[in-house]
This record gives sequence, structure tokens and C-alpha cells, in this order.
Amino acid sequence: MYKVVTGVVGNDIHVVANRLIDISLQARGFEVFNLGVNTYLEEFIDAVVETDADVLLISSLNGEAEGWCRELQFLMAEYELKDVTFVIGGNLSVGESKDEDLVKKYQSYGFDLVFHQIELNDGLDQLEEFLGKKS
Amino acid sequence: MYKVVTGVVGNDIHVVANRLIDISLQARGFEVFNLGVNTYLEEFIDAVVETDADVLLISSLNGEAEGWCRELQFLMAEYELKDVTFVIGGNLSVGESKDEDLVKKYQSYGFDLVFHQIELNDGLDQLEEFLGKKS
Amino acid sequence: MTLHQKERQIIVKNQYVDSFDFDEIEEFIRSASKDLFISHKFKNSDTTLVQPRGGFPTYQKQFELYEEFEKADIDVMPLTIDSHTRLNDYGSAKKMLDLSEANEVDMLNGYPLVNHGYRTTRKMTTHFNRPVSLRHGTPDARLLIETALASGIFEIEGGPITYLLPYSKNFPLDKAFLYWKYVERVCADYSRLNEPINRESFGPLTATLVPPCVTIVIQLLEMLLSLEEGVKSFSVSFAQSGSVTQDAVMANVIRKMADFYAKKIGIEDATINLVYHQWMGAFPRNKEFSDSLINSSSFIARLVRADKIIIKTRDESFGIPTMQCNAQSVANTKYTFRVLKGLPLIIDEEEEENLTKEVHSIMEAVFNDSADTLWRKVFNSIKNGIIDVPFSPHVINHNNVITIRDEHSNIRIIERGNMPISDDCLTYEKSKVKLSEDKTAVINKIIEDIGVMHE
Amino acid sequence: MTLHQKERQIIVKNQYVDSFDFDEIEEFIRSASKDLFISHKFKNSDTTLVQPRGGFPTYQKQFELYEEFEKADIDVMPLTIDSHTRLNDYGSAKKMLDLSEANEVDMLNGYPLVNHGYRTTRKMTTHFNRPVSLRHGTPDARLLIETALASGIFEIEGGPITYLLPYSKNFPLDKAFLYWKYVERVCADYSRLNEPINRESFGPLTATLVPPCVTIVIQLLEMLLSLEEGVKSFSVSFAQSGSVTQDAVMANVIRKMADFYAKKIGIEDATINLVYHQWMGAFPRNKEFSDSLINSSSFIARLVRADKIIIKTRDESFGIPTMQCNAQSVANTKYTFRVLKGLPLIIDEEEEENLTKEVHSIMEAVFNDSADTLWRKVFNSIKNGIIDVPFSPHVINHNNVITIRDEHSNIRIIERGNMPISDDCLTYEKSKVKLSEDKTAVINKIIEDIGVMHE
Ligand code: B12
Ligand code: B12
Repeated sequence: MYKVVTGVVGNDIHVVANRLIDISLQARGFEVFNLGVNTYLEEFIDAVVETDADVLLISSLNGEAEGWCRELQFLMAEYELKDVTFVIGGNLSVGESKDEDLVKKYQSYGFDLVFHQIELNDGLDQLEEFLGKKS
Repeated sequence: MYKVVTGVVGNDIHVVANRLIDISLQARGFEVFNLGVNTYLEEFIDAVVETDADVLLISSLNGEAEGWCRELQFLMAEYELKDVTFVIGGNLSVGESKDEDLVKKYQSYGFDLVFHQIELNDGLDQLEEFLGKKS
Repeated sequence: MTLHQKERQIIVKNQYVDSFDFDEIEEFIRSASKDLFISHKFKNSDTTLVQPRGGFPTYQKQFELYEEFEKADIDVMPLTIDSHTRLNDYGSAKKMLDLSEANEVDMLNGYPLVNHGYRTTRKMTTHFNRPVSLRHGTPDARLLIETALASGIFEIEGGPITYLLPYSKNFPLDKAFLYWKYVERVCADYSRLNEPINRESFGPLTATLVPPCVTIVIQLLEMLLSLEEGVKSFSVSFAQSGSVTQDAVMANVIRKMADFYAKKIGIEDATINLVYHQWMGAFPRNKEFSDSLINSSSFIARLVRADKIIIKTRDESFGIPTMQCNAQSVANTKYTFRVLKGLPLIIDEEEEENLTKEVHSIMEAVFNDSADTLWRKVFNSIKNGIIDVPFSPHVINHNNVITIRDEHSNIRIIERGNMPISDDCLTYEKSKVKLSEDKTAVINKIIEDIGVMHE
Repeated sequence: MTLHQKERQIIVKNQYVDSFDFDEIEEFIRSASKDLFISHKFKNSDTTLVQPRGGFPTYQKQFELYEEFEKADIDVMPLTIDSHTRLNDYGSAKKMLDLSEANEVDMLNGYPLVNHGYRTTRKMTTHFNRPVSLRHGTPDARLLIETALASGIFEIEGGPITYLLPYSKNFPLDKAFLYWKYVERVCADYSRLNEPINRESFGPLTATLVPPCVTIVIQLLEMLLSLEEGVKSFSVSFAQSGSVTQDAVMANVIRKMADFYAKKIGIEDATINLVYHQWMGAFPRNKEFSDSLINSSSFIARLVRADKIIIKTRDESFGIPTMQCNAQSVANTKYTFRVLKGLPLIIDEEEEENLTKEVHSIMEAVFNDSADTLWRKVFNSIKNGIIDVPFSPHVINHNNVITIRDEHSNIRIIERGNMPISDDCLTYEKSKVKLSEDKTAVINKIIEDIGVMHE
């Protein structure tokens, strides 16, 4: 059973997707630690360390993710989080953006899977596939 | 006082603009011979000859004008209508068209003034100006 | 051979037409898929069906249009006929069709069905297997309708009044009645073979300041003329008036009156549906605004619980729309219908009472005409101005009724001409508008009212 | 120096803020153009005012946005604040503002008003000389509102409940009440100098299946808290529910209740206006459909006779709209309002009675709380779940009320949690929905109901 820490990053309080993600992950058999909205990157990392999670699944809806997630790479290095799968999804830019540009950018920050404006279930399918291949 | 023959050409029965044109021309002091809708080019020419009109002002709304007006040049030659001002206005093509292309085309058929999708009063202003210069 | 059969043989013999094989046609209709019949679709649907307009000269382009519509999950396919065919000028239609085929430029504003013929057209209708509605505007539509029915087109729009007064200047009205009697009979006959053929009247008329009572009376009369001949599925229709309340009032009254008058002539087994036309008058010259107008029309169609809506496109004021634009309009309307929920029922008793009275008095006057048949009574009533359609180009029409919009944009009668509406009703109508004494002020107001949906 | 004055001095002293010159500010407000006051505009308008949303990080871009809006003849200019400022995180706001200015990329989702300051911002508001409405979502908005009023922004949206329960997870609710009390007082004070400052509550809340009674109770309570402090112009608001009837019912009930409760606390000289929000929930991912949805919302706003509408754009589900897109939305809505006429009045007595009862019983329970002041009563009522907002991210909110849509898309309560609505009312609500026994079926229905406006 995979452990997943999830929540909405930064000053973002869009909670609806977060509630649905919680339900969906549980339905797929994950053990879920939901930090809810308005969660800072450090809090996510702390929770990952504490719960020994396999996945960190971050949502962002209000367009601010970039400002908050640039530092993932430094924190990853600091805490040596090598086996954790990093996922981000939601609405990942202010205004409209080209998908490919965004994906590249967030990968460079250390995310394995980047889902900009992707249906939740499509994203979670891909996550399961990714985890399957990894193990 | 200028005499003007007007009407809607061909199998076109859009009468609303025709009624307004009648009122507007009269208000501007023209003597109006309104043949109404569904009038063929030959009928127009006959009326011009009969009334000794200064202006032939044709409307077309249903997009068919081109099919009916190509023959103007031949009729003009046949009846030697040199002093008559030929005007056409309304919606002069099926579907959307570029204004310039249309104007050129209708001028080549013998029209002096071509008003595709032009406000009635703007067109009539230009007609008066044209008649002023001519005399 | 009956007179009707003789007439039929003459009609279908035409230099522009391939021979008709009536046995084969009957067999085709008898075994045709139910999905081709809108009467069947009406029975099994609880929302408002969506139908655009659309007709291109060539078969190829018409086919492509239907492909686009299919993608938008259209309910009813349109087949709009070009205006040469409407005037039975198949020669010009052929010339323009040839030019269109040769030059890839559309030289016709619709599909020349008679020239294409039923054998070709049927391939298309059966391929898409959705109801097709024939939109024309033809006073003598006998050959056209024979061709349509043989093609698998089982909804026929029009009627002797609604396709004549707005669409023709000189065509003899009495002939139109006889020609349409023929059409009704053919429709009624074929209706016995499978699901009923649906006939639909064209309520918008000239789409220019037509008062509700005139629209409704004409709808009722065409309905009665059709039911008389044995048609069992009929749609009455009207177009967005410019006032939401007036639309609701019209819908409520027309539904009640249709029942009432059908019963009055002893017919209880016919199905009457209500069709709503999106704004049919002059459109704004702005495509975004046109989209807004179109969506508002869709909203009203649901408010008045129309069984079908006939839609426009954002290109309306420019010209025949591209097929993509047309299909987009279908998709948008279907979206609005899907998400628009919880619609209240709108009733305005005072307005409904007034309109009902007006309709009854005109209908009474028509019935009281001394002629022996209904169509002659109606003919006489139009001839003497008991029925009078504003802005009709037809010579027989009186054009003495004058209407204007009140402050809520309701269309109000300020001159009744020969129309036999009571003094009370006229007083009611006039009480709603502040009338200027000045004649040019009235004319300017009318011009403004024609452009009521402009930017 | 009063306590209020002391508080004020502390607030405006902030490392990110230039000094406040209160004498100058008073003088500015005293002599400000009436056109800057929406309260003045409400008085002199008989249609629904149009207001979009919109905030860009840089002054330059905000100015350009206003230029676009001006061209579309906007009624009320918006100033949407970025979410760092909303959380009083002026440091991050400054960092992102600098980045935005340097890189021509918007690194904030709104205008960081505090960082720009009132001296700068006022230049913009007075230049355009139209009412500006401040949209934020800030629990502690004291500094923000001081800055806004000094900038010539004379409509302040929000309130201790509506800007907390949907917008915050941890911010202490009791503090929010006190901070807003401060805001009300500042608004009331400045209201004496010229036209009244308008306060507006944020009715949409989480925009996710909030039942009408919860919305209305919260609107009434924020209104009362504001009037108590001396505010004389207040707007209650709600968002499109998904059912036209439910919208009409809400509008009728909220208007009556606002009058009733204002009188109840002895206030008769305040003006209460009604604001309607276009669909605030999840938008379709199709821009054409979004346009349709937006237009339908505009239609409903007129049906319910809202005094103002707050609009969305076709970009809603994608991100912050471009200014052109936003201005187009204004122009479209204004067009629809111009041409949409003859609107019927919609009344549903049964629904209105039920909703009125629900509102009264919750209000009664709040008033019956043993605390000494209204704000403490309200605080306690939220804390113990008498008021419970579905999908609130805030820790204090119970999240025990469960709602679902009935077949007409009306939002119905199926679990009342601690909300003191009567058994009769709950039975009425539940009678409207066919409830599945299966729990996952209910969850799936809720997910579907959240996406009710999707393609
Ligand atoms: C409802 C709503 C609100 C409510 C939120 C209530 C609440 N507490 O949850 C309110 C009104 C309070 C609100 C406030 C604000 N909002 Co808001 N809001 C919305 C809206 C309309 C719907 C969001 C929603 O609930 N959708 C339903 C859920 C189920 O869908 P979802 O959130 O899109 O999530 C789906 C996918 O993104 C995906 N997903 C999400 N996370 C993940 C993760 C993974 C791994 C995967 C695979 C998928 C995935 O799955 C979900 C289900 O399909 C959206 C616009 C829209 N989408 O239509 C704007 C929107 C998200 N909001 C926006 C903004 C800017 C704000 C505000 C900053 C200011 C404002 N303009 O009002 C504040 C935010 C304050 C803050 N501190 O964050 C912007 C974001 C801009 C951007 N990204 O460029 C949007 C896009 C609107 C817009 N176009 O301007 N908002
Ligand atoms: C009302 C209407 C009808 C009514 C007409 C009633 C009647 N007897 O008058 C009905 C419903 C019967 C009808 C029928 C048809 N119509 Co029609 N109709 C319209 C509509 C909606 C408004 C026309 C109108 O009355 N406008 C108000 C008047 C005052 O404005 P106007 O006609 O545009 O004229 C203004 C200017 O053009 C200008 N003007 C006109 N003439 C002249 C001349 C000069 C010199 C100048 C300077 C200016 C000028 O001044 C006027 C005032 O500003 C238009 C679309 C639109 N414009 O919104 C379609 C439209 C004109 N119709 C069209 C068509 C195709 C038809 C039909 C063939 C088939 C059909 N699709 O229904 C039949 C025609 C049959 C036939 N034989 O012609 C097309 C024409 C297509 C094209 N040009 O590419 C249009 C554009 C709709 C469309 N987009 O498809 N129609």
C-alpha cells in the first residue's frame, strides 16, 4: 500500500479538488495524509519525512505554484528524498500557458509528474502506471 | 429635383430596407419611383427610360445580386443610358466577402456607387455628393 | 385515375426532373427508419429539439454541412432551399448550381432540391439517419414536396399564407391555397404508411413588428387547413418578439387556442407541437453580440417550453454562415439546454386574456365569411384586410395595420386597419404606448423598433 | 486619542507602506466626484450595473485594463487584490511585484494595493472617474481598506464571515470579526463626508453547493454587523445557484428579509442593494460554452432584477483572463442588458415560504445565543455549527451540512448537521430528491453536481 502526502500549496485555499483527491486516492487504495489547503512546501516535506511517504502529490489552483515550488530541488537535496515520487497538478500558471513549457519548467524543479489542467482520474492513472514501472 | 428609380433586384423579397429607402429618398427631396421587391433588371431599365430618371438605385439583400447584375453593362449599351447614375447597395454576396473585391466587381458591371453592408444614410450622403460633383 | 393522381403526374413531369417511381417511393417510406421522422422524435423527447438553418448548392457541401452538424449532435437537420427553386425557377437554379460546382463559389443561397432529385438526396438523408426539415418559402411547392418526401425528408415547413405573404410579391394567393392543399394531402397520405409526416407552419412571417394576434391567427388557420386534409402531426411556431413576457404569453395562448380550434373542427387525434424561432429580425453587426442574442433566445425557448427551436448564427447579419459557425451555434444551444435548469412557468393573465380575445374575434370574422370552404374564407379575409401582415411585400396584403413597441418592447397595435379586434382590445394595446402626435416621430420610432436588437 | 485612533496609527505604520496623511485623505473624500461613489450610481440607475473582476500586479497593466473597460462602457471598475496581500503577506507580494515589473510576466494574481500605496492608486481612480469596487478575500483587511478608501475606492467587498470561511484555513474567526468591525467603522465615518461608502457582502461563499438558507443568513448577519456600526449603503449578494427558480426565490426572500432584519435592529435609513454573481462554481473547459453560460447568468440577473451583476469571462476555467477578453465580457453583458426587455416577475410561493422559515429559524438561533454582542453570537453560531458552509476550508467550520441537487438542479439539504432548521423544512427539502441508499452513489452525485456546468 503506497503512502501519499497531499495538499494544496502556498496561500491557495481552493479546497474542492483537494476533497475529491482525498476520496479518489483512498478509493484507489492509497494511504492518504491530507494536509488540506494553505500548506507550505516545508510542511509537505516534513510530512513526507514523518510518514515515510512514497508520493508527494501537490495541488495548486490559484496560479501561484511556481513561486512556491522552485525550492523543491533544494529541499530534496537537503533531505535526501530520492525514492519519493513528486507529483503536481491543477492549474499551474497565472493566465493561460502552453502545456509543454510548463511541464518542462516543473520537471526542472524536481517533479516527476506534472499535470496542468489534466482530469484528476487521468492523472492518477498515470501516477499508478509510473509507480508500477518504478517498483 | 432628381428622379430615382429604386427596388430590390431579382428573386429577392426583403422589403424592409426598401420601405425605409423610399421614405429616406423622399425625405431628401428625390422624386421616387419604387418598383418594390422582386424586380428584374429589364424592368428597372424600362422604368428608368420611361421616367427619364437620373438615378437607378438597386437593393439586394439575399445575396443573389451578382447573378442578376452582370448584364447591366449590355443593357446600358443597348439603351445608351449615359447620364444615369447607377447605385447598388445592401448585402451583395452570398456568405461573407471582402468589401474591396466586391466593389471592384460591381463597378466592372457598370455601377457608379457600390454599398456593401453600408448604412443607408451613409450611402445616400455619398450619392448626393456624387450627384453634386457630376452636375 | 383521380384528379389528384392526374395532377400529380403532370407535376412530376418536368424537364429538370428524373421520372418518379411512386411504388418504390411508397415502399421506401413504409420501411423507413423511425429516426427519420421528427414526429417520432417529438414523442420521445422531453427537451427542446435543436435545428439550425442550412442549405448549400452542391451535394458535396451539403453533405459536409451535415457531417459538421452530426458532430455537434444536432437533433433536426435542416434543408434550406435556394430562392430560385422557391420561385419554381429551376432553370436559373440549374445554371447557378452548375456555376457553383464548376467554380467552388456558392452561387445559390440554398440547396436546389428539385435539380438534385430524390434519388441523390435520399442517399444523404438515410446516411445521416436523423430527421430532416425542409425550409423553403415556396408558394407552389408541389414538386418540391414530392421530391422531399421521396428523399426521406419527413418534416415540411410552410403553408399557403406563411410562405406567401412574407416571401412573394405577385404570386396569386388562391393558387397558393390549392397548391398547399395538394401538399397537405400528399403528406396525409404518406402519413398512413409509417410514423406521421410532420407539417410545420412558419410563424415568424416577415419577422418585422408582426403583432401576436396576427401570428397566432395565421398559425391556427394553417393548422386547420392541414388537419382538414388528414395531417396528424403539426407544429405551430412563432419567433422571439423582443419581449420575454410577450413570448411567454404567445406560447401559452397559442397552445390553448390550437387545442380549442382543432377540437372545434372535430379533430382530437392530431399532435400539435410548438416551435420557437430565435430572433428573426435584423441582427446586430457584431458577432459577439449576436452570440449573446442567440443565447438569450435559447433561454426564452426553454422558458416557454418550446418543443423545438430554430436557431441562427453569429454570421446572421453578414451572410450565409460557414458550416463550422453553424455547427458551433448548434453546440452552444445544446450546451445551454443541458445546463439551464429549474425553469419557472411564466403566466400573465391580463395579457393572455387580451390576446385570446383578439385571436377569437379575428377567427370569428374569418369563420363568418360567407364562402363555402375554409380556404376561401381565409382567402377573402386576407383580401379584405381582416388578416393583415405588417411589412408583407405581397400585393394582396393591406399593410394598414401599424404596430410599435411599448417600453417593455412588447409589440402593440396602434392602427388596426380592417382587423376586427374590439375597441376594448385596441384601447388596451394603445394604453401601453405613449404615442407621439408627430408623424415623423412615429416613423423614426418604427425604424428604431426594427433595429431593436442592434448594438 | 480614542482606542480606535490608536489602533489606526499602529495599522498604517508598516514597513511596506508610506505614511498616511489623514487630513489630506479626509479632504480628498469630502470633495471627491460623486461619480466615484457606487452608492450614488445605484440611486440614479434603473438597470443592472455591470462589474467584472480584474487585478494585475503592475500599475501600468491595471491602467491598461481600465482603459479597455472604459471602452466597453463599464459601470463599476474592479480592483482584485492578489492572494499574498489577502494574507497580509506584503513581503511576498513585494517580491512578486518586483519580479512582475522586471520580467513582464504576471507573478501575482491581483493588484498588490498596499504595496502600490494610496498616492499612486488614487491617480488611477480619479483619472477614470468611475466607481471602483475592492475585491479581496482578506480576513484582516484594515490596512488594505484604509489604503483603498484613501485611493478613492468607495465600495468595499467582504465581511468577517464571507471573506473568512471560503478564503482561509486557520485565521482566527474572532479576530476577523474585530478587524471587520474596524473596517465598518472607518467606512461609516467616511460616509459622513460625501455620498455613503458602500459595503458589499460576498454571497457566493465557496460557490460549491451552498444551500440558499446558509447564504441568506450570512448575508443578513454581515449586513446587520455593518449597519450596527453606522454604514448606510450595503449590498447583499448571492451567486447563480444552477436553478433559475432557486435564484428567483433567493432574490425575493433575501430582499424581504434584509428589510425585515434591518428594521428589527431599528435601522430604517440604510439603502440595501442586491448583487448577483454569474456562475461562481467550476466553469466548462470550452470557451464558447463559457460564453453561453455567462449570457444565461446575465439573463437571470435581469429576471431577478439585481442592482448589480459581477461577471466572469470565457477564460474562467483556464486562468486570469486577458484584459481584452475581460472587456469583451463587459460589452457582451451590457449588450444583453440593453436588448433584453419585457422581463416577467418570477414568484414561487411554496419555495419562498420554505426558505423564509429556514432563514428565520437559523436567525432566531443566532439571536438566542447567550453572548452579549451580535458578533459574539455569530461567532458562537459558526463554532457550534448553527451556521455551516459546505466546502469551507476553514478549521472552525463544521462541514456537516450535506447538499445535493434535485432534478431541477435546486440545491437541497439532505443532512442538516447542527443547523436548526425544522423537521418540516428538512422533510420538504428531502422530498425533492430521490436519495440513493448507496454512499458511493451519493458521493458520485455530489461530484457530478459540482461539475453541473461542465460540458
Ligand atoms: C470555486 C472557485 C473559488 C472559490 C473557492 C472556494 C474554496 N475554498 O474552495 C472562491 C470563490 C473562494 C475562490 C477564490 C479565489 N480564486 Co478561485 N476559482 C474557483 C473556480 C471557479 C472553481 C474551482 C473549483 O472548485 N473547481 C472544481 C474542482 C473539482 O476542480 P479544479 O479545482 O479545477 O480541480 C480539478 C483539476 O484541476 C484537477 N486537479 C487539481 N489538483 C490536481 C492534482 C493532480 C495531481 C491532478 C492529476 C489533477 C488535479 O482535478 C480536479 C477535478 O477534475 C475556479 C475556476 C474554474 N476552474 O472554473 C477559480 C480559480 C481557480 N480561482 C482563481 C483565483 C485567482 C482565485 C483568487 C486568488 C482570487 C479571485 N479571483 O477570486 C481567490 C483565491 C484566494 C486564495 N488564497 O487562493 C483562478 C486561478 C488563476 C490561475 N490559475 O491563473 C481561477 C482559475 C479563476 C480565474 N480564471 O481567475 N475561487
Ligand atoms: C427579416 C429577414 C427575412 C424575412 C424578410 C421579410 C420581408 N419580406 O422583408 C424573411 C424571414 C421572409 C426572410 C427570407 C429569406 N431570407 Co432573409 N433575412 C432577414 C434578416 C434577418 C433581416 C433583414 C431586414 O429586414 N433588416 C432590416 C433592414 C432595415 O436592414 P437591411 O435589410 O440589412 O438593409 C439595410 C442595409 O443593408 C442598407 N441597404 C439596403 N439596401 C441598400 C441600398 C443602398 C444604396 C444603400 C446605401 C444601403 C442599402 O440599408 C438598410 C438600413 O440600414 C436578414 C439578416 C440580418 N440583416 O440581420 C436576413 C437575410 C438578408 N436573409 C437571407 C436569406 C438567404 C433569406 C432567404 C433566401 C432564405 C432564408 N434563409 O430564409 C429568404 C429569401 C427569399 C427570397 N426570395 O429572397 C440572408 C442573405 C444571405 C446573403 N446575402 O448572403 C440574410 C443575410 C440572413 C443570413 N445570414 O442568411 N428573410
